[in-house]
Amino acid sequence: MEYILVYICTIFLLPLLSFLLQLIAPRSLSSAMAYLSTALLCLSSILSSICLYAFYNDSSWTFADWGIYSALKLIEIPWVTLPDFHIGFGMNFDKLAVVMLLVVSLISFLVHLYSIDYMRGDKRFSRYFAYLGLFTFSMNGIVLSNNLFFTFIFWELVGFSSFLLIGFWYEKKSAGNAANKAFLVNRVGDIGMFLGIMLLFMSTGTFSFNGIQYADIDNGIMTIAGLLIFMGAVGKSAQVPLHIWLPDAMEGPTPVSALIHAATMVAAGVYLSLRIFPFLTLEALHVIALIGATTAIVASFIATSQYDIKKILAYSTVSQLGYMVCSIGVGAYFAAFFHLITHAMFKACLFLCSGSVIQAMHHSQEKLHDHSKDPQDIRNMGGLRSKMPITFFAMLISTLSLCGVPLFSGFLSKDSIVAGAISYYNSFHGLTFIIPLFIILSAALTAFYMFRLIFLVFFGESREISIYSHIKESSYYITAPLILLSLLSFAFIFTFPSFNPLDSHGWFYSMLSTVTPFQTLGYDMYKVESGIHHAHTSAMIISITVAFIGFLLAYFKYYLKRDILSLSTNGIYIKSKNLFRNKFYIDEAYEYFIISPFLRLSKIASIIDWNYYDQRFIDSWGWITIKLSKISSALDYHLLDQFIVDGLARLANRSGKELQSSQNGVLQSYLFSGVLGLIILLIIIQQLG
Amino acid sequence: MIYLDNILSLYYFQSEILLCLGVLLLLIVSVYKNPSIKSFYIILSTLVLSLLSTLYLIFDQASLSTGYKFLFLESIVIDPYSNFFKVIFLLSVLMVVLLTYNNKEVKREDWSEYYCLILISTLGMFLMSSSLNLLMIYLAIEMVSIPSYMLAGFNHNDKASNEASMKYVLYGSFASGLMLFGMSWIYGQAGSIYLDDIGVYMMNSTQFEFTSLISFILLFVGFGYKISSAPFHYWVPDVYEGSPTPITAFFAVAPKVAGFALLIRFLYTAMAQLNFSTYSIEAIYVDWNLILAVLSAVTMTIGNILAIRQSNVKRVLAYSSISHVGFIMMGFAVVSFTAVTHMLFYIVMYCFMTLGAFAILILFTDKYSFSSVSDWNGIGFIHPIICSLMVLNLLALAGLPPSSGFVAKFYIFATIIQSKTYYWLAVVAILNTVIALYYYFNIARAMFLESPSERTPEKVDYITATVIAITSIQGILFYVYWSDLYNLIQGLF
Amino acid sequence: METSILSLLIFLPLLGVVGMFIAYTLKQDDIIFKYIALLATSVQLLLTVWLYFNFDPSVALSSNISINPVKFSVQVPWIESFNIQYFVGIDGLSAPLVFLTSLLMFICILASWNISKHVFAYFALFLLLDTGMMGVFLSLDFFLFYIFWEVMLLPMYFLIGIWGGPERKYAAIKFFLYTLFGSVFLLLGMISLYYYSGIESFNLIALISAAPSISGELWGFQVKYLIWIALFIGFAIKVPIFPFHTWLPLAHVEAPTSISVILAGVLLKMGTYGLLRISYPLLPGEVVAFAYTLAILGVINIIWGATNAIAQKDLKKMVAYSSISHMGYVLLGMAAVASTSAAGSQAGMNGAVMQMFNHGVITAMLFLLVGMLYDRAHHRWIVFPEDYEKPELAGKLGFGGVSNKMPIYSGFVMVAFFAGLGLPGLSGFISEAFCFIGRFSIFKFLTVLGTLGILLNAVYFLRAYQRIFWGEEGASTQGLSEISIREIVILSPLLLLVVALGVYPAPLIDIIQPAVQGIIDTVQSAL
Amino acid sequence: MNTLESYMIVASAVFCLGLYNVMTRRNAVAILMGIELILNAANINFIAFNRFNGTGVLDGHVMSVFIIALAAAEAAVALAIIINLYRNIGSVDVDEARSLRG
Repeated sequence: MEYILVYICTIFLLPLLSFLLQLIAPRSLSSAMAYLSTALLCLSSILSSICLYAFYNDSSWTFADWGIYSALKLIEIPWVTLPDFHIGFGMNFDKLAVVMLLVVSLISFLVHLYSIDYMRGDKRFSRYFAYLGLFTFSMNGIVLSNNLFFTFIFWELVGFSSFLLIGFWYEKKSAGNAANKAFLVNRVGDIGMFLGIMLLFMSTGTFSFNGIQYADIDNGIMTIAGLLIFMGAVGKSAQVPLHIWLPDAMEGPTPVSALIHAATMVAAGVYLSLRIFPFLTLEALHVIALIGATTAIVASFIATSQYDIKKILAYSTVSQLGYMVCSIGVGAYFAAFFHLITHAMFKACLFLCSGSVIQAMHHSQEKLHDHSKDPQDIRNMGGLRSKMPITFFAMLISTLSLCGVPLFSGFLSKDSIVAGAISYYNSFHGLTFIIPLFIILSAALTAFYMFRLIFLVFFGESREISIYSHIKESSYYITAPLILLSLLSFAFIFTFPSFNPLDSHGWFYSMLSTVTPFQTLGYDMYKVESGIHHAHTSAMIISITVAFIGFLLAYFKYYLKRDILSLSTNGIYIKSKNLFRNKFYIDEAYEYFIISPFLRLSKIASIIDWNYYDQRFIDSWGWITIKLSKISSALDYHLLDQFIVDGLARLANRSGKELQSSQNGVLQSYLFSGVLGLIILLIIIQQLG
Repeated sequence: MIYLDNILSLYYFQSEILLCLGVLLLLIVSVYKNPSIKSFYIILSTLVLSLLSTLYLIFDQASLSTGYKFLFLESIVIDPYSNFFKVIFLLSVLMVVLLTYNNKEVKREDWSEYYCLILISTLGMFLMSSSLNLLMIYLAIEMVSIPSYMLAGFNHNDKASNEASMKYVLYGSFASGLMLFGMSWIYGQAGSIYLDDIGVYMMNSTQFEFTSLISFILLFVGFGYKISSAPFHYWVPDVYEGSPTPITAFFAVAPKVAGFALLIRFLYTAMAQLNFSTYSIEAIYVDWNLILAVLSAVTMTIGNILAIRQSNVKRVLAYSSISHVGFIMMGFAVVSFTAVTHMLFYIVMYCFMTLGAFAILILFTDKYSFSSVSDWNGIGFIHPIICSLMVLNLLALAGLPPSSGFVAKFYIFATIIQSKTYYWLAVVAILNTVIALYYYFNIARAMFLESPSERTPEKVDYITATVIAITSIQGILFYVYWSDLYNLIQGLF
Repeated sequence: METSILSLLIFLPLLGVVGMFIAYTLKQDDIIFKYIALLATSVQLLLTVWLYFNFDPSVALSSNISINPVKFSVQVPWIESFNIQYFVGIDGLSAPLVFLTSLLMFICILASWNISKHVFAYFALFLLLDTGMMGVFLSLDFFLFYIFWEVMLLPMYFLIGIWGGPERKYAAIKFFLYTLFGSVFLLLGMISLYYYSGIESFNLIALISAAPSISGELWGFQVKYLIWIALFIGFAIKVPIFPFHTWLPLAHVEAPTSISVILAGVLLKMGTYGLLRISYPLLPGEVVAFAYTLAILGVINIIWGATNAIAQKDLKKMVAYSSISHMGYVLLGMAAVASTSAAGSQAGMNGAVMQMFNHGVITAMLFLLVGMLYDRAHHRWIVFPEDYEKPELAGKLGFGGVSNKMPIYSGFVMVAFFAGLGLPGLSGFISEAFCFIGRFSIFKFLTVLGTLGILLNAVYFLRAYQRIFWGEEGASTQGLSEISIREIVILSPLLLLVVALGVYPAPLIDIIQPAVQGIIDTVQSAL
Repeated sequence: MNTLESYMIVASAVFCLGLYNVMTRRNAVAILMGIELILNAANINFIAFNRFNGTGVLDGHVMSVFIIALAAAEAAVALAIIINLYRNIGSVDVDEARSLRG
């Protein structure tokens, strides 16, 4: 099986290759280069599926007896070597990694394909593909790296490439702002992550996951370190309170949003949490669960009142990420990972669909030469079902899957998360009921806002007839990925050969479970697992019903246009709607409490530093010393050594003036001061001698 | 120790005698019709001859067993120390004389008397460096002073020059009066005018006597006025500004050095008890090292601080010379042979760099009639080489590498720190170094940084150029290698 | 070659000056001076490259070894009467900086190719500066070190003062006085070491063993401690460490481009180099006692520098403050020497030395880039102020959308900026990370504060980048033209270094590691 | 009555007079006279000391003789300069001569 090794390295390096090629390629070849890098990504996704297949076929669910696995573990390129301090880049090639690898390269490939048409004619066409390559490369890096240090490195690189892609259309000021915001907010998380890494290193002496996992560390330190590293995840996966960057990140091209801000990069946070899961403590897990649940509910509330199609999807992404994080928190490890994968598929599909819709709108506006209408605003759409059927069906399927309707992939993962939440409540009771509550509530909301989207965009009659008339289905470059991804949102893809993937015989679960130590610091995984088993049926029922309720609400409100219980006139309803539309005023709060005060501070600081510290402070000292020097002219020179050069100069200058008056040209005064000096001298000596 | 009677003394007195002959010749020549060139050659040859004879004596002594000759009934000593100073005097006077050759400030027809006066005061300096009793000291000081008064007022019709000489003469004679009064008291206590007898008396005087303190202070007035240490420095700036520039250069170097020669000898023979076998100091009387430490701090600080505000370059150099005196006096704070060595080293460097700076100042004052710093604007790119040499001299005066001035300052600091006392003096001194840099580089700034004012570049004559070269190049020379000079000075006692 | 190469490195520029002088006396055309300077520096660069390949890093000068320790070192008595030697040598600590110096000199000569005012003086002074810097990095005799240290002041004064910006005279004299103020304290410390150590020698290697035995009190302090303070003031002003930093923004802003490059790229490093080469091995006890203060100062440098940088409207001033902030990282790393965990101290110290080199490269790149922008637009405002001294520009808008006009240039800038804010894969990150890791092992809380710097650095770099290179085209952007081949040639070696060392820092670390280890051992013997 | 103290008192008195004179008078010639007084005070001291606690050697006398001679020389030079001053600024008041200052 040695070929696996070669494959992995190939998968890892192919995107880098495409990045470099795109950089050096001349502008004339750009379209050809685009095809080339798409081909490269295609190759890498094929290879990774082969790897996955190899794992899948592996009868003994572990590679312990499989030489190649340990061999792979052993590969470590020494990077920095000091006597007692060593960092190397090693590959952590286990099942978690291989599945993730497949997801990343597959979606990246599809997005490449999609972008060929979507980005055609852009003046930085090849630069765009270069960035995509860079991103995919660093994402693979995160997936494969076996130590925290390199995870951090690729972590930052992912952030960098996302920065580049968000700011891709930098002529728009908003794009630039969004890019900076994304980078800086991520930095906040990364600082925490870096501190956590350092803390772990100081207490275990290693960066590698295995090393840390098997080191025995004090529980308190472990909690702090775990939470600090999780801060990184909060940043990347846009959890409350650092979720603010993700909606703005939609300024980037839509395929980018699909790849980075829906499927892979934002999931990196979850992936990291999965990696560090074995050494997360119970306390840490509680916090994580709470943050996840809060994110899920907050984001879905906001999503219900947005009109920008991409913003809606963005917030739904945030809430789904909240799901995953929460399910890690509650200990439903595999459920989280499973949801990561299913979500990657259908959310990518949703974004690509929205992209196709937006492009259609845009093109028709191009034809009309009128750009007054925002092509992303769902209020300008409607009735597109007949115009672009493929897009419609793809979107419908992935929506159903997102809402967790049976027979769709979302159903499996989501309801296992709900089950996990419930079992979590069963095992801890007390206040923890809010976790399942939030989860379930946001499940209902999810169904509501997604169908709101569907109804407003595809059903009813269009509100902009002129634009509507020129709409037509997108090309195959765009629809092909849609079809493929919507296929991947069906449940049966994940469920053969044995029905429920999540019971202990399901392939997915067993596949992952082999790499998870069941006895973590905090959790007894057996307990969680059995809890999930018991909670399973109830979870299924609950999630289906709430989803259905959400659907019904949307149906009445946006399809039948019925004003249920005359809500629209209800004051509380209006208020809350405003609150949601303004995203709970979180951005404003940051602006008001942190950013502008700090900028003011920095201005003040610079004024202090130059106008006061350098110019005034010294003056004042000079002035004081003149006074002193008048008191005693001979003995206060010690004070000088506290002074800064300017002070010295000014002081000297001033006291020069003082002394100058003694040099007044009158001989008498010379003689007199000579004698006076004599007497002073005598006195001094009397004192000293 | 060899004691010689008057006749035998004459042999060792030859360099002084040569100077006297020079004076006589000049007087004779002055009655001729136009004596200028003749007198120039006369003084040149006189100086050279007496330099040769001094060198001859030095090597002659080296061949003899001991370097000490006591002439004229122990009133004068010929020893390596005095010979060393004589060489310095002769060299610096030679430089000054050469500088006046193309200078218009001193009229050619007055040359004979001008050179005459310079020679007389040179003779006085010789005596200052070698006199052993109070009488001789007084005579020597007066012999230097009286011609200096006349030199200061050499341009009879120039008001400034005249005022300068008036101040100089009154201040000088007043100071020497006080000194004499002090001398009389010392004589009264010690019962002798010979320095070593005074030393013996001081050793035996058991308790701290206020009278001896007073008399020392009064005596110091005389010396202090010669070396222009505070608080007796007031005459310096006015006199320097008033007198013709070459004479200022002369004042700035030779009499000061002579004063130091005298002061060091006086303090180390009369006011301290040495042990030449172990090269150590047995005792110090009336804590003069403390007094002088305080004075040096005051002197250097006053000199620097006042120099900052000057616009006239001559005055700047005057004040800078005061502050340099302060730096040299730091050496008195520590009473040891190393201290003396380092002071002498500093003095030599001081002579060279001051002469260098003055040479260039004289040149420009002569060619472009510079007075204030702003006149120097942009001259740097008209005379690049000379101005770079000026920068070198300024560096030396400020005591920064790459220049000999740094080495000198380094040694003075080393003296203080080696003594492991008087750190406060070191701190004051380094702060003064920083201040000093400021006003020295005002000149550098004017030369290179300011926008050039349009001037027609004048030709630089060869004699002046040579002098400038000789005096400035040593700035680098002794910076790159000074070991031998140091050893030479160390070998003086 | 073996014995003469170091002296050659030091005095080659002087030879260049002599050659120029001859050419000057022969009334040659200006261009000849440029070529002579270029020749001298390029030969020097070649020599350093040769040195890199024949250089044996395994010996650490700092560790307590025989007086004539390593390959290439030369030791001849200079002033016997005062036991001053001409003693030069190279080890892993100085080697990277020597390489950096010669590289930057070469680049700066190229960068200042279009100097037209007093060409001879400019290049002569530049080469003199080169001699000074080389001497500082190579000399192992404290006296020699001090002399070269001071020699640099003079050329710097004139280079800033004659070829600088509007405020140049003030900047020049301020720089001069500030640094002199520091170096006189250095002088006191040096002489005190000479006498108190009891061996009456300036030989740094010999002093390593002698200096720790210094005893005695002065004004109620340990003399050793006072010496440390004196040396520290001397070096701190060069670094510059917080209370002594105000000369830097002024000097950097007023100086012509290549001078700022040298200032920020090499001169700042001499402060930290001096601390590592002299204060650390000679006064280990004081270093340990002082480590906490050093750490605090480092944090202040980082935060204060970054906070000020954020507020700057002038791009060059922003870069200047950023280098204050970046030197703070070096201090962090150096503070880690007192750490009890071996890994921590090694990471910190190596990180510090790496940071010295990397920051040299990065900041040089930044200043070059700023200079190029300035050459084209004749101003470098990030946000264009209304009260701009040039009336013809008043009211005009600033930059914006430059990356459309100058894609290659903006690519370079992006790399430089992101290297500055410590993006992994570029050289800045690894050294900063190491400094943090090292410091974290001993001062947890301070490190947490310091990590704020990571964020703040990102803030000002990104803001500046967005305002200048993104958005719609501003009025000042109109006239801009893409950078020339010469400029690309100037920049690309630096870019190469930044990327290469970011991806694989081992070549650098393998050189510095043994020397640093020597220092660590010496210092930790006092723990 | 013929004791050292009495002579010393006289000398000190003369010295103080001279000092006072120098300090107060504006006339250059008068200042010169004050200086002469100081010198003479020194002379008195020398003679007195030589007479009372001197050894047989006549150092003091010699000293005073020289002082007298030199005082004369100095006075000559000083007077010449003062006359020249009078010719230049038309006055011998030292306060008039204050063009050099600062």
